[in-house]
Amino acid sequence: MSPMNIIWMIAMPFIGAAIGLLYIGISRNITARVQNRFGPPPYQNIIDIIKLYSKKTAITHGVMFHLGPVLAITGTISTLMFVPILTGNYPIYLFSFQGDLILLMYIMVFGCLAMALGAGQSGNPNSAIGVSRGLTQMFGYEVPFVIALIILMVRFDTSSVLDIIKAQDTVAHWNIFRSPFSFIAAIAAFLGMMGNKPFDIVFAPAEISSGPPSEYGGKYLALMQTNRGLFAFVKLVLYTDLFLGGAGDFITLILKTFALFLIPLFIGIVNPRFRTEQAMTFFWKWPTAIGVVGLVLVLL
Amino acid sequence: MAALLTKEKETTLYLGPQHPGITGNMMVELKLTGDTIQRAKTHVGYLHRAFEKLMEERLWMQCFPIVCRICVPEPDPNEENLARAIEEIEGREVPERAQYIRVLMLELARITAYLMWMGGQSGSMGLYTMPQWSIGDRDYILDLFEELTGGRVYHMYIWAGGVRRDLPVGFKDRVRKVMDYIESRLVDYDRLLFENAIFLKRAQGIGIIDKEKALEWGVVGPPLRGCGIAHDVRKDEPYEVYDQLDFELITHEGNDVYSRAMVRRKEIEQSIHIIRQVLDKMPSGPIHNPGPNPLKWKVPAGDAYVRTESARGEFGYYVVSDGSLKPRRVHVRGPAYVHGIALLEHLLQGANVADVSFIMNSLGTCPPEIER
Amino acid sequence: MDSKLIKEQEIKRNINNAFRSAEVTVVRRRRISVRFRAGILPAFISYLKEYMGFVHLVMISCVDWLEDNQFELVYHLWSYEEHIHAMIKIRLDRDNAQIKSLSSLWPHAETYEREIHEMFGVDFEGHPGLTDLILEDWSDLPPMRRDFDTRAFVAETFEWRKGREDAQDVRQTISARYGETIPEFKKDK
Amino acid sequence: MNTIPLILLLLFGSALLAYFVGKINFVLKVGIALAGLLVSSYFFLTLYGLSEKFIFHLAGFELTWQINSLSWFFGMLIFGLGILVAIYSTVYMRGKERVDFYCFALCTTIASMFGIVVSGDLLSFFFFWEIMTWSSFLLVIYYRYEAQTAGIKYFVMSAIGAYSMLIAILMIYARLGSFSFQALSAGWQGFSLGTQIAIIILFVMAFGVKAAMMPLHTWAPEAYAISPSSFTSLFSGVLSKMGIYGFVLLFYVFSAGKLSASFVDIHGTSLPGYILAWFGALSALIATLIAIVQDDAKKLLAYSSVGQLGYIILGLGLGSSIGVSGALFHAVNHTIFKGMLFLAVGAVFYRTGTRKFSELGGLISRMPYTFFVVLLGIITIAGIPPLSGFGSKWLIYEAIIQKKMVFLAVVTFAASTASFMYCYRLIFGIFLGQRDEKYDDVKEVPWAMRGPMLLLSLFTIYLGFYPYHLLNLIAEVEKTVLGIHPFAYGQSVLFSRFGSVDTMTVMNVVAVVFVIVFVLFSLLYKRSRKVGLKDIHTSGEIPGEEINLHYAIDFYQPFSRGVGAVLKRSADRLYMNFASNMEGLFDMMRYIYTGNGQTYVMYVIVFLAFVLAFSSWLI
Amino acid sequence: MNDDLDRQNNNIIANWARKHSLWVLAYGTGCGAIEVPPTMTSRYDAERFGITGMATPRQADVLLITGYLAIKTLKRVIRTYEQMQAPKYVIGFGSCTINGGMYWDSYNTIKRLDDYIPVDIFINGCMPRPEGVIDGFIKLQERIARGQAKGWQHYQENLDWYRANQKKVIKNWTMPDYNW
Repeated sequence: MSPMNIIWMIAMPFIGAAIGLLYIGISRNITARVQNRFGPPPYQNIIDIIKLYSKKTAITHGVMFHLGPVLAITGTISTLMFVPILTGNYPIYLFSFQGDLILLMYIMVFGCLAMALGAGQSGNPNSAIGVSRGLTQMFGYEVPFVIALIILMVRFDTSSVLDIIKAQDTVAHWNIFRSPFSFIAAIAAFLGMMGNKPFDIVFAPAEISSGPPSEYGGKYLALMQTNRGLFAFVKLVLYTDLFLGGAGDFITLILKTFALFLIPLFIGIVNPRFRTEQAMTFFWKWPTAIGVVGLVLVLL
Repeated sequence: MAALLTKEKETTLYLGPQHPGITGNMMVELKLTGDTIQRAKTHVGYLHRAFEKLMEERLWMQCFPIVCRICVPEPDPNEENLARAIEEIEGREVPERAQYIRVLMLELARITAYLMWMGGQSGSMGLYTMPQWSIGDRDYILDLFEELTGGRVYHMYIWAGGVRRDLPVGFKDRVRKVMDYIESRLVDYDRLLFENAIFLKRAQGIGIIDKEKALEWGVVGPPLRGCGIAHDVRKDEPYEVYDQLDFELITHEGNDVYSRAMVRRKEIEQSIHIIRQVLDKMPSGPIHNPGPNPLKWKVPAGDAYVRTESARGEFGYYVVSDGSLKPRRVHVRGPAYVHGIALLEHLLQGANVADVSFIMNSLGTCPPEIER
Repeated sequence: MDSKLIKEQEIKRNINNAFRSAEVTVVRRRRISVRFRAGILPAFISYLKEYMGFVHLVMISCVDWLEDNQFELVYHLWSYEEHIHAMIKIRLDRDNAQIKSLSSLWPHAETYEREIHEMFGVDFEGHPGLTDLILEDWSDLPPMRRDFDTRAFVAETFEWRKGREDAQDVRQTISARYGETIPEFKKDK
Repeated sequence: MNTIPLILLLLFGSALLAYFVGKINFVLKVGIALAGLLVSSYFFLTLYGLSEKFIFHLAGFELTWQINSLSWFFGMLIFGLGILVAIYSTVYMRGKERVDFYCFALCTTIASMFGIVVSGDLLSFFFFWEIMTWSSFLLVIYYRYEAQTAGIKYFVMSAIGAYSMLIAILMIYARLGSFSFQALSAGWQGFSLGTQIAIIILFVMAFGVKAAMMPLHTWAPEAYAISPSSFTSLFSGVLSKMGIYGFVLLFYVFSAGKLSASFVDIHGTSLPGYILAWFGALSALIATLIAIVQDDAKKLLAYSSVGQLGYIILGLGLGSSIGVSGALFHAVNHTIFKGMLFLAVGAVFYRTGTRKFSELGGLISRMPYTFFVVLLGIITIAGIPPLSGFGSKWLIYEAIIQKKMVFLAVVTFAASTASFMYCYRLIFGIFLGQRDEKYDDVKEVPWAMRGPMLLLSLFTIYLGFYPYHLLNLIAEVEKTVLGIHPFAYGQSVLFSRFGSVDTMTVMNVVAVVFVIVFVLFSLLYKRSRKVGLKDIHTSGEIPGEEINLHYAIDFYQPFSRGVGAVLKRSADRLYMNFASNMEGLFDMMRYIYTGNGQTYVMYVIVFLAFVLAFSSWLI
Repeated sequence: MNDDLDRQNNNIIANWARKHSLWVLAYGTGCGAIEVPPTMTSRYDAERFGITGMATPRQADVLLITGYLAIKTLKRVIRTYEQMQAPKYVIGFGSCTINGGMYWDSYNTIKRLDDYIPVDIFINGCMPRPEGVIDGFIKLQERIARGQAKGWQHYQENLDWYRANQKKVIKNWTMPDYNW
């Protein structure tokens, strides 16, 4: 392992979190413009996090409550380690030389489950309802997501993300064009994963007062917000790798990930929230149907 | 606080008083199994300021600044009611121009209330763009109020015998302009909210009021008209100059949240229509029929019940005077009193947790007028 | 004028035929007022509801006539068919205020009765739960009674900001109530 | 003397001794049982790597008891979990009635299971199979009257399985004149297609009942729920593996991998294997969906067990090396995590006296060790890295995708995602959330109960980052017994044609990141204050003592509503013959299994008549 | 611990971040709540200043007391305030929080908010216009930047005094202890 790689390994979580938070900040700005107003500065989320870290008190309900956010960000950073970030002349692979899709799929859940455990110990019924909703929705969107991944894996006869990136050498070979069905199914799942508006049933402030994190405050919330930014970044990078042919340098990476980021954002601005079972069954209708068409096509 | 008797294992969930989904400051105590509400109980009284007690200690004229604070989103029906009740007991005539101005105020207030409701209704299901738009647009009307009365929210403009100030120069044009603007925005609102597929999916079939029971349950205003029952105080018992104005009574079949939303949506158009007529027909003349010196103002003994159609339904005042300087009793009947307690508890039974705030907004529950 | 009051007069006749003791007055167009005895109120009201079309209970008001030592309960009913508002006025003895509940006729009457019970101390027989509606842990006189002096209560309970003449040291009363020493407020350093 | 009969003798002997001598006092009978187990497992360990045979003649039949790598592999599970369960039982069963009876049945069960894995011929296989069924039946009805229905169901289902097996054995004997496995695998090719199908179906029924394969699983939830928890972990962890062992025998020993010759191949798998894989996958999905809505912790685990066994069956059905390795790996994992979870739930039951989620909650601060065990258990059951569950699931997925069975893959993945839901339910319902006042002074269980659970959780961590030794063992089994060329694997790296995963790296990355984050977070921000259980944000209200804030009833109600709607739609097409929807299907199942003993007897008779009629035609 | 607090009070970065990120608890305690939506929405857009609504007290920084407090609400407000994480700020909104305002003789509303919880900024008016509200927030930001908004510290130091005042009006005291 080269020293460069080790430096990236240490720096990447911070860079990823910063980019993710900046995206969320920009999304707040864009939302504000749609809503006829000015909006906060793009770096507002970073200020929020500094403020949360500098809170003087924080309550804890016990060990799991304390470990929940820590494990969540552990899961996210671990996921980041296995995602190929840049593939150009100066690649950033971290541990992703094996870059296995199934591993990624499962290790992404690690953080979510840890978060749910932490929220569970808070003993707040709102948190429990939120977790119940979140897991239900996860079961919903994982179906189109795995369909999309299986299409890719069968099509390229590999489960390595690196090989999939390599197969998308030109723009015309990007999976968004080569396997559009897979892309549509995956992007539907992406909406659910990002938790933007029609699918923000987990946090639904007007229903269950922000759900699982409702007991979290101060430094714990800061960690969770950092995790949120980083996780958004990880997911965006993964999708870029899978469908947009990866990225050769940081500028391409930022362009591609931001373009992907805009999709759930714009859908979210103008749509209200689903009810839980509606959200779950939504994923099992059109996205799954389209995915199944893709599956049949890939077998032929 | 008299809590519900706890059955052994039902989960208790408190919605409010500190909860983003609650309209104002009240509490709904829910007993859940899963996320289905088995029983619900409304707790009110968090906003009790004892207005009725305070008014017994005030001169008649001093009551006007108090009553408008009873209902915050739409204070004008309160002033209108108190003024008309006093006028009825005294037998005081109101100049016609003042009546037109009152109608103008009431209808503008109705539009502001509906815009506010639109924000609440969509905020309750997470569509935050809608409140940003509609409450922003509401400010144009508040600016008109400010120009006319000096206050954005509380106007203290309608008083016994007429209104306080005449319209400023060019005010009518500005009202017309704002009305044109709001009318043009309605298209956007339709696209964003009323025709949104997810809104339709969530709103239809939720919060159904039994049509047969609606009258008996005391349902009034848009929820009643959302059951397809055409009753409106403006038509049933026309006050001011409503009998000289041409407007439609909106009803919508369906009994659910969606039909209530559609009633309100169409009533905005009707209100704009009324306002335009008022502006056209408004005669010139005095705006106030002055009474005695407020400090020595004694209203003759007697009682009167007056009602006004507010944005949430029938708003009634029962005023009793014993011929002294101060009122004997002013009793306020807010529509939310029935909607927010008995009806809400009934509708929430068997509903989903996700729909509590949704149903509550569709009924237009407004705690300050429940507990006054 | 009289020609406009046909419906009102007819209702007055009908009521008088059924209940002789009811004193019906036609106040104006669309308003009638009925004085009635407390004893058979539920029967009378259900007659109005079932046969006369007064299906809508607008509200129940209570007026405290301290001079007469009486409460006046006013039941406001509205007929959607005839568009007539009826006020049924009942006088109750102030010291022993008791009346039958209407909660079986209208579900929302329950709420009004709870409030009147809380604010005036009127007792409603047959009410499913006369618990607190608005106030919490209220131990004083029912506050809407005329003999409850809100200003005296306020002067005793709350402390005014300096500048008011009637400022009292709240801490004296507190220490008396809880038997504690008076804590000092530490100023900014 | 040969070691195999010695072990059997020891086990059966200690069972009888514990029963008769054990009337004297508690320590003696438990001690005898434990000692017997320990000594026999010592002898068993000496058998590692050997392949011994013990042949003797009884009533004119040649009986073979043999040990090879496959038997050793399953024997390892039996003795490993068996000893831990026995240790756990020393405390768990203390003070309960009829402990001698329990010890007897436990030892007999373990002995008969060992007998099954060492059997080299169908006759002794069937003999031990029956002993196992009976002795486990005795344990299922340990709590006599409550266990009636469960016992009857288990018995009838087992009887159906046993008779199917008997008929199959008789069919084989009629054709080959020998009971031995060798003769069978040699003579399999000579069978007609009809005979092959009949034998496979009959054996699949027999093994499917024990392995709780989906349509034959109905006994499992109730039997698991009602039997003593210490035994349940053995029941689910090992006894159900006997069904898996049977499947391994059927597909890789009896038929000796020659099924493809007689049947068509689908995606490179023989038709029976493919169908078996589908059965496994559907078991996994449907059982998982049912597990999600359970309120009883043990029933939840029972359905989860059915689901996880579905994965194993799926892996076996695929037939490729990676699939079979995955299945065997998962079998070990399943033994470990089901052992852990059932023991942990038993520990909770031991302290609180209930298994219902709606009555438990908030025990984390009272039973931290048990919580830790359950936490590791659910992580590995959900197949989340870095624990061992991920390795085996990864192998199975790779196997499916390599074979391009995409729809199978979708079903399997969906089942796996759904398993997150019941995992969370399990840990939340018992350990998280609000605690009932009556459990305020619950204590952690004694070390004799804690020890086995913690030991098992160490195993799952160990296998999570270093599965090398286990994979060696599996490769050995595949090479010597199953005749499959093992797939490539490194010290901690699993390879498939598709990709690879380095479990060591995953574990290291997660561990290092966690330690760094935890240390940084704790060092930089050390001030946080502990607040009480009820000190939560309740919208400003102050809930009284009597208010229940634990959200436990119908935890996944939105899920039930959503799934109900979807299944109703698809079931109309899929299960038209059964019922209009999935619930209807299970209702109908319930209708068949009425719980009335006579009905069951009638079913058995009808079934036997049916089977006999057709078997005569087949023979 | 107190040294630690002092050190943090003078931390410029922390105060800068606190200043620019004020999360307001969504609690409409009185009629002033009607002017909060206009403040937050498109016309006045308080989000420019980093002012956002928050659903639960654990996450919020600013408790906005929008007007009079009925005694029943006061109990909930105290509970909510105590559940917030320090540093926390209170804004008294409207004349009625200052001296009773219009409800000076009402038996059910408290007259001086700062007797019961520490107030950092008062905004007067009945009701204050959105401009006034934003001005109040900016004044609060200035105080935070100077490290002067220490109401929560006063609350800790004078807990007895505040408790005594609270107990005077809240008859049935069932509040859990404040553990900061």
